[in-house]
Amino acid sequence: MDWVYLIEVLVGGLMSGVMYSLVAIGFVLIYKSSGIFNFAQGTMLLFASLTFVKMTENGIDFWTSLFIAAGIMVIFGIATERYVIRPLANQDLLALFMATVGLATFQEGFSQFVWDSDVHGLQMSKFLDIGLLDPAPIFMSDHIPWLDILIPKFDIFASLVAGSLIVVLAFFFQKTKTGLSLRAVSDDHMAAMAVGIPLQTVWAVVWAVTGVIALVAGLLWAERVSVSFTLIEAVMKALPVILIGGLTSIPGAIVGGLVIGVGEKLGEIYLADVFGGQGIELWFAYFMALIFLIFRPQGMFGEKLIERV
Amino acid sequence: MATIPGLVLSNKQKSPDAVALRYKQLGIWNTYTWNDYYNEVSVLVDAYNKSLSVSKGTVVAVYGNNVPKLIFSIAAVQTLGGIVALIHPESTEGELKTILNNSNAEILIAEDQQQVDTFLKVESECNVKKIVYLDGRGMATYDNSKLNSYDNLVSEAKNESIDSMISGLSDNEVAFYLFDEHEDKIYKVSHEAIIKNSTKISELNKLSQNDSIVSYLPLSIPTNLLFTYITSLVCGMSFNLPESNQTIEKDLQEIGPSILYAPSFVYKHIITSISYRIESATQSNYDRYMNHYKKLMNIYEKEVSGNKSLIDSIQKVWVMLTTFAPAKNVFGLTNIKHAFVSDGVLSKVNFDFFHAIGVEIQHSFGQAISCGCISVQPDHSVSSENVGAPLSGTEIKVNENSEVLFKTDCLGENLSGEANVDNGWVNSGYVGSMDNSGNVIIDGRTEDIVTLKSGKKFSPESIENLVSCSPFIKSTVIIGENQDSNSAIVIIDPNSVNSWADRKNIRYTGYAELAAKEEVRDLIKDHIKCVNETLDDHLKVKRFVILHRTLIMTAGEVSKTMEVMRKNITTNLNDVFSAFEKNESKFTVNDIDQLTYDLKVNEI
Amino acid sequence: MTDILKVENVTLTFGGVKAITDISFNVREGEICAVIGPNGAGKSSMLNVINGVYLPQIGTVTYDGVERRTINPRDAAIAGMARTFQNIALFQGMTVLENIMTGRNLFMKSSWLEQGLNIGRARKEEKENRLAVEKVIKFLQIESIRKTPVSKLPYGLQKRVELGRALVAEPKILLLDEPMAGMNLEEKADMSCFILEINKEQGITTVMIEHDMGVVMDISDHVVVLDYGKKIGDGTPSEVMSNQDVIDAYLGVSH
Amino acid sequence: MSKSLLKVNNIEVVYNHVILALRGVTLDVEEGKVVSLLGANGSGKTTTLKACSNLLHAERGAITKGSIEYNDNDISKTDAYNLVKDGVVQVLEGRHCFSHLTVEENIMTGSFIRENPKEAKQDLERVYDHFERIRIRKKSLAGFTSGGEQQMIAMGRALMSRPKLILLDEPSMGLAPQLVEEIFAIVKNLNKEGVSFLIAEQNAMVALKYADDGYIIENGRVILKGKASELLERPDVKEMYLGVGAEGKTSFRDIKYYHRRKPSFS
Amino acid sequence: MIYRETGNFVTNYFKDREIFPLKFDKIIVIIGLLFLYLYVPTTSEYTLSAHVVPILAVGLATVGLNILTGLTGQLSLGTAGFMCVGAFSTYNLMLRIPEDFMSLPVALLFSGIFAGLVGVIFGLPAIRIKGFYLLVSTLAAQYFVWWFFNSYAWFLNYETSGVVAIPPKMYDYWGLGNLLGIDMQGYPARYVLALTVCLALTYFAKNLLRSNTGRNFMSVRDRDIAASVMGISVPRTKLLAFFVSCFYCGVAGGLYSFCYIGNVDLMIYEIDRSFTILFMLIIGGLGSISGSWLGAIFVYEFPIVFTWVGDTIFQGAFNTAVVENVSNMVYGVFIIALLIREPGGFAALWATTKQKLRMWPYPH
Repeated sequence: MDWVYLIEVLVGGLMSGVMYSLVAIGFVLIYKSSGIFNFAQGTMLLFASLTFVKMTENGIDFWTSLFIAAGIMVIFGIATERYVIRPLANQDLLALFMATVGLATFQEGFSQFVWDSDVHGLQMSKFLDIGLLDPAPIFMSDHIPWLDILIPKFDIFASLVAGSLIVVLAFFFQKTKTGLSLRAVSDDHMAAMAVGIPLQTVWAVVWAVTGVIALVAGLLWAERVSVSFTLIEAVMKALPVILIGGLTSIPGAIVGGLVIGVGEKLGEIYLADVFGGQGIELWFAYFMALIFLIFRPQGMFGEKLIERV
Repeated sequence: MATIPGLVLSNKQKSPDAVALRYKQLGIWNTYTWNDYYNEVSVLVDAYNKSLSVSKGTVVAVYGNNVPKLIFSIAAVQTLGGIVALIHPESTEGELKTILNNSNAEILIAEDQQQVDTFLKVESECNVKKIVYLDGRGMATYDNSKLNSYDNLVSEAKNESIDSMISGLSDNEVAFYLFDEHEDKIYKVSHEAIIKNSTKISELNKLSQNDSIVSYLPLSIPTNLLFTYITSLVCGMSFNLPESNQTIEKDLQEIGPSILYAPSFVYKHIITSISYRIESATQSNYDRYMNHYKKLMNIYEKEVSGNKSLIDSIQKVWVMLTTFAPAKNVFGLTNIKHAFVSDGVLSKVNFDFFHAIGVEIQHSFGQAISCGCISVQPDHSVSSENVGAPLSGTEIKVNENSEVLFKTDCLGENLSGEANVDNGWVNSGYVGSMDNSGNVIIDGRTEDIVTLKSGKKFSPESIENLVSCSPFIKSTVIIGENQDSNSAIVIIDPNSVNSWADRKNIRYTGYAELAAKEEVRDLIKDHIKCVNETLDDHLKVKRFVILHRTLIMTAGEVSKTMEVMRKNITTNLNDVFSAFEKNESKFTVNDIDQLTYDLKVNEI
Repeated sequence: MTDILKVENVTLTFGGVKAITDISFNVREGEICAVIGPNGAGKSSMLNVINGVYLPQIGTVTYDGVERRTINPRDAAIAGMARTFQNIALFQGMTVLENIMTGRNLFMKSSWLEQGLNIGRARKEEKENRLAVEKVIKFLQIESIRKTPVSKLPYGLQKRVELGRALVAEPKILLLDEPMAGMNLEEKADMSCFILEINKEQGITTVMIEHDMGVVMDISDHVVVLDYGKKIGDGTPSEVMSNQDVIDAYLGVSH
Repeated sequence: MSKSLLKVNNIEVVYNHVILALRGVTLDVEEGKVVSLLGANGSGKTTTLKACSNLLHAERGAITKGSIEYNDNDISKTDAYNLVKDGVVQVLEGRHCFSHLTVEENIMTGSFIRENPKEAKQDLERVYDHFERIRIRKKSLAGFTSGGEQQMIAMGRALMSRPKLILLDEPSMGLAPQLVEEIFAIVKNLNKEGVSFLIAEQNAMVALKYADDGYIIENGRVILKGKASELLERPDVKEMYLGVGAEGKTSFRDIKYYHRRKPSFS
Repeated sequence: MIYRETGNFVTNYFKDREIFPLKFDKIIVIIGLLFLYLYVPTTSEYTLSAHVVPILAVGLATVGLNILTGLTGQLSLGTAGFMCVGAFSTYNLMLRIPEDFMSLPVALLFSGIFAGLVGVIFGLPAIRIKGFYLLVSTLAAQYFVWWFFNSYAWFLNYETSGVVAIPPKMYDYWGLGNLLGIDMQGYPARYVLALTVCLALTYFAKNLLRSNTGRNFMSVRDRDIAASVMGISVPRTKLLAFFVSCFYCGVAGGLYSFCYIGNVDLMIYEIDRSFTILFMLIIGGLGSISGSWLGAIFVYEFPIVFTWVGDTIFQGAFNTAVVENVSNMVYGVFIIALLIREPGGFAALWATTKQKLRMWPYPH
């Protein structure tokens, strides 16, 4: 067995897992704070990256575009809270889920209506020439000499972004007053309101933050699979990730992403022949999640539900 | 063969498969054909004969709501020659004792535990030998040798032909003992009398087998007995019994009867309910309703005066379709052909309203002694004042004291034998007059006549009736005896006044506070002012007080048919009366609930 | 009288926290047994152990002569246990009639195919079971709300419907979890009357959790007192009322 | 007569645009008073309280008629956050503690509206002084505390915003009789410090014992109001809410199934 | 103001369970049936092929999804996958079994059963997994099925393009066409087949809904613990719901391929279709059979009407992309607005309107 190859596959899997995690974090953030299973996470990615791409295509420079796109996502997040979530407060979870399905549909139509339905390439390398990274095509593969394993620099960059996001979020949750109120809100909406925590402001913050996370994730994803409708489908993979991770846990989102990323790569290499067909990655992640959930229905870090009757 | 069992038999022979009785139970309308009816009765005859030894002349008290078992029992007892004494299911112990003892009842047929319990409290003071209960719920542990379960009696009985027994009955035998709540007297009524009376009504109104009637009041109310039970037997029409007290509205709607009989309070209730509903509707719907209401009444006036135009007719169809047909549908009035009112008259506003929406109200008048009816308005009558012309075979006249006297071939007899019959003329106990076309106008009870200080006399009931016509007023008591002018105790209707107050955004807590509100006072004041305009000077209501509570049936303040019982009110609310006498503007009432309330007298 | 239900040394923990510690008690056939104690005393958990919603870590439940470590709720239902819940667990999307009809599901033997085609047995069953349901509706005097969605009913009536749903299953033993919580006096009177009738006239053994001491003292034959997962009293109402442990832990100043 | 702190004027509340929960509720809380609102479940107590603290919309409820005044300002449109700032705070029925937060964190959430963290620390001590029982458990997760402790946490949490008026919903629910007395004793203490209370309760006996004024609500309507001491003496209240009839207490064993049937159309 | 309940009473429990208790309704239903069977087939080929038949197919799938999601509360995103199973089984049954034994209606029945069995397999996890976690299972079904039929060319009779046209002889079930002299491949005949299947299955669903099975479904949806305490087997009920639901989807897939487009095409059973059907369900109203049909009509017809408006009023200003995007936006807005105002969807709107009309102008 080719160990180097295996490690390479594993590392590759881990890296693509990071990509899943990036999407999953947004999911978890919203679910944790409001119990909403946000199906629109994928379209948020599409909308964010499409907005960004269209601006750069029209000659606006990278940082300005990034800034404006982030602003638009914040506004979008706040608007979503105001016009979709707030009127639906305290509906049952299925209704809220369906509302996000509606939101996703709307966003899908809206982003392609405002911009267009074409496929756009995104080459961040064109824009990013910060000294930290090599000026040359930075997101291309390279050798790390001491192990002779091929790791795309892009993936390292993505992992760094994901890592710093998590550190920031963790600090935010545990150490700030808003963080405490957020935890309170996720525990019990009604009680949070009763003690004077402005629920709607908290939610608006969460949706805005999620919007920005979606932009970051969207750009990184777009670099890999281009900006188009397919982005939404690619992001569907984040579903098994969060479900394995357990819906309410940010570490869960990370670990889930890595598990799926690695598992998928391994599956493709070792199981594709068994099934006598190519492209099992289409469904393999779902099956992994399914088998995992059968043994642990609440996911890896999910809270075990004791049903009080 | 005109006896009650005889009618069952003849209906069975004529149309055995026609529907005789429907009873909503367990969610569906259980149907009995005349054939079933007959069979049930014949089994019961055997059971009552064997186990209770009911025989000719045995007095059987029937105490309960209308359920089939009770209905069958009536015919069965009478087949055996027994006499049925009807008792209201909500009768108190005292009332029950009086009726049982005065009628010398030997057997009691009680509906369920409630009736049995009431009886057991007075058991030792009565001569009742056996009790049959129709529903054994809650009584498994009762240990009383007098108690018999209906179901047990029936299971041991045989179904044998009772044709010969029925044909052996004589129609001038006593069929019922009827209790008159107002007079506190019992009257005996023969088969012949009550059936003849009913035949008159059904012939006058052309009632037939295809009609249907819902009976939701106990048969112990004499007029109800006549109009629903006897008439359904006479015509062979279906007699429908609702499921429970809470479901009457729905049940009435489901059956959609063609004949409605009710005391006036039920009609008032319908008016109030409509008003209550519309008061809580949106403003635009409310305005439109009011608008349509005016239009409808306008058209009706034209209709009465005979100059309705085509446009009016079209408009009426529109108004009915959009506004009033739904109300008729909700209350199950859509199919009504005849709506009989007993005990007094509806006020003109309400009378006209019902006629305008196509519910033909027909006033009637009668008491236990006259088998429930001596006069009834014909179809399409337009006058709300009279109670119709005398039935055939009946004569009515008014004597010099305005007392209404009548002569009828369907007369009951006072059980205690006191004669209030003079030369064939019976004093009805009411005062009134006759109009030009020979219709009777009833003003009120003779005993209630009020004499003002000025010496003028009048009957308070007619004024009470006028004042109460507002949907906001549940009932009124007029006081005037020995005073300069009339005063009124007004009891507001909680439902409609609540929704009215909510519409007006009035702050209040509870009935007592609502009744004391200035806005409510003004509302009532305005209404009384309007009423006063139609009254002669000496009859005008000059002062009124809004009572802090509704009248209580168990305290005897209203009768079983929601009529004001003046005597008991006078004792219970003595403080109000004396306040009027002493001309106080503010006073305190020591009420029967041992609490005190401050009330205000309002001048008009 | 024989013991229809024996709870022996039951211990139940949730994630390391003990909800019930070593509790034993017996319920005799035909009695009304009340379980009282403060919130969190483990009363509801006890009921959940009895009918198999929770599995105890230690201990057994003997019901109807059969000793069981574990039982699942469905088997408990088949064995003749029916129950109501503390926080009404009616099927909110259904009408009163439909809710009570679900209580008859064990009596429905026709297959879903027959039901879908609405033929033969399915039709007949629907009719027969409807009759049983209607009798319960009449018993509980809820005729007028038969076709109302339960979500539109006031609390007191919902409680009554839930009792109906349990009763219609023709159980041998009825487990009632706070049947009178949140009711006014009149509603409590209704409910106690129904419970007594069910117990005395239909002979159904009743285990009831209740807070209202007045009701418990009046209608129960046997009282078990729990406090923080432990049993501190067991006996007739008057015995329990005079038990010093019970007064100290639960009642406070004696009433 | 002291100043009226909270005035509820004839409010009507509708849930989900259709279900009428309150139809004309009117009540007053005077400054420095304890007011009890009595009624069965579903009669509208909780809805009234939530209307006052503006938590209704979270359950798809809305005030469709009437107004609520606090310190003479209409607050029916003020959101819960600003109400807490103004000094109106609600303690929810069933406590609603944040079960994944520690006891102390729970209490600290109540200081969200407070600007000065130092003051909040002092207030925390004050809360522990009132509720000695929870001081010793401050590090444990609120989810693992008992019903009585949770009630105290919820009340302590509310105190952190230095309220003038506390809306207390069903404090006695599910508590042992002796704990109920303890909770109400604390209410009385707080009241002495100047906090007014509007308490929704089913347990009429306790609620009236500790209150100044009482309101009785049935089917979404206030049907009776009065001084608590007077209400306690009223025969109808005694019979309907305290279970003491004219002939003394009637046993539940003697009640007949037909006692509630009423004649039609009356 | 239209409905009149007065005089409408039931004398036995059968009558109380009737789907259309009011006489007025019964008359409307009879008129509706006559219209559907006698008038609609005579309309143009275009009307049938572009509007009516496809609505019947997707509407049936919506009813299927409704049984699973609306009635039993199990969220599914695999509808198109189950339709795909139905379409491919129908084709293969017709292709591989001698025509003496097989004809389209029978093939539809069996492919429904196949789809149902596939549904049960993917429903098995529902025994342990609840709520959103179950999405994984139905998504797995969707992607796996699609991949499966894509990977094994045998199912498409080795047609490499991924699309296979349906040979005309497959429509001639039992030689019925020759017998009656009707072109069985023509849209009128296809329509009548689809209509009959849909009506029969709608009736079946309605019966289930008002029987013990339906109540079991709903009890599992509303409160599964209470259901199990009542003695309802929750796993069995969930699996049955999966079977019945997927049966409907399978038959709908067969109808879609055979009666509507006339070929078996893998591309039309992608996940988008699952979503479209979910939209139909949400907009129509969860838990209501008639709502499913309303939702299907709305979602299917909207782009067509929108295009028509564009063509006639704006001279064809809207290209396909615009129509698609605008449709998506409209669906989104409708879903959100309905959830906010009337979570029961069109069905509930219809019910409240009916109720209001009945009582109007009285509020209650």
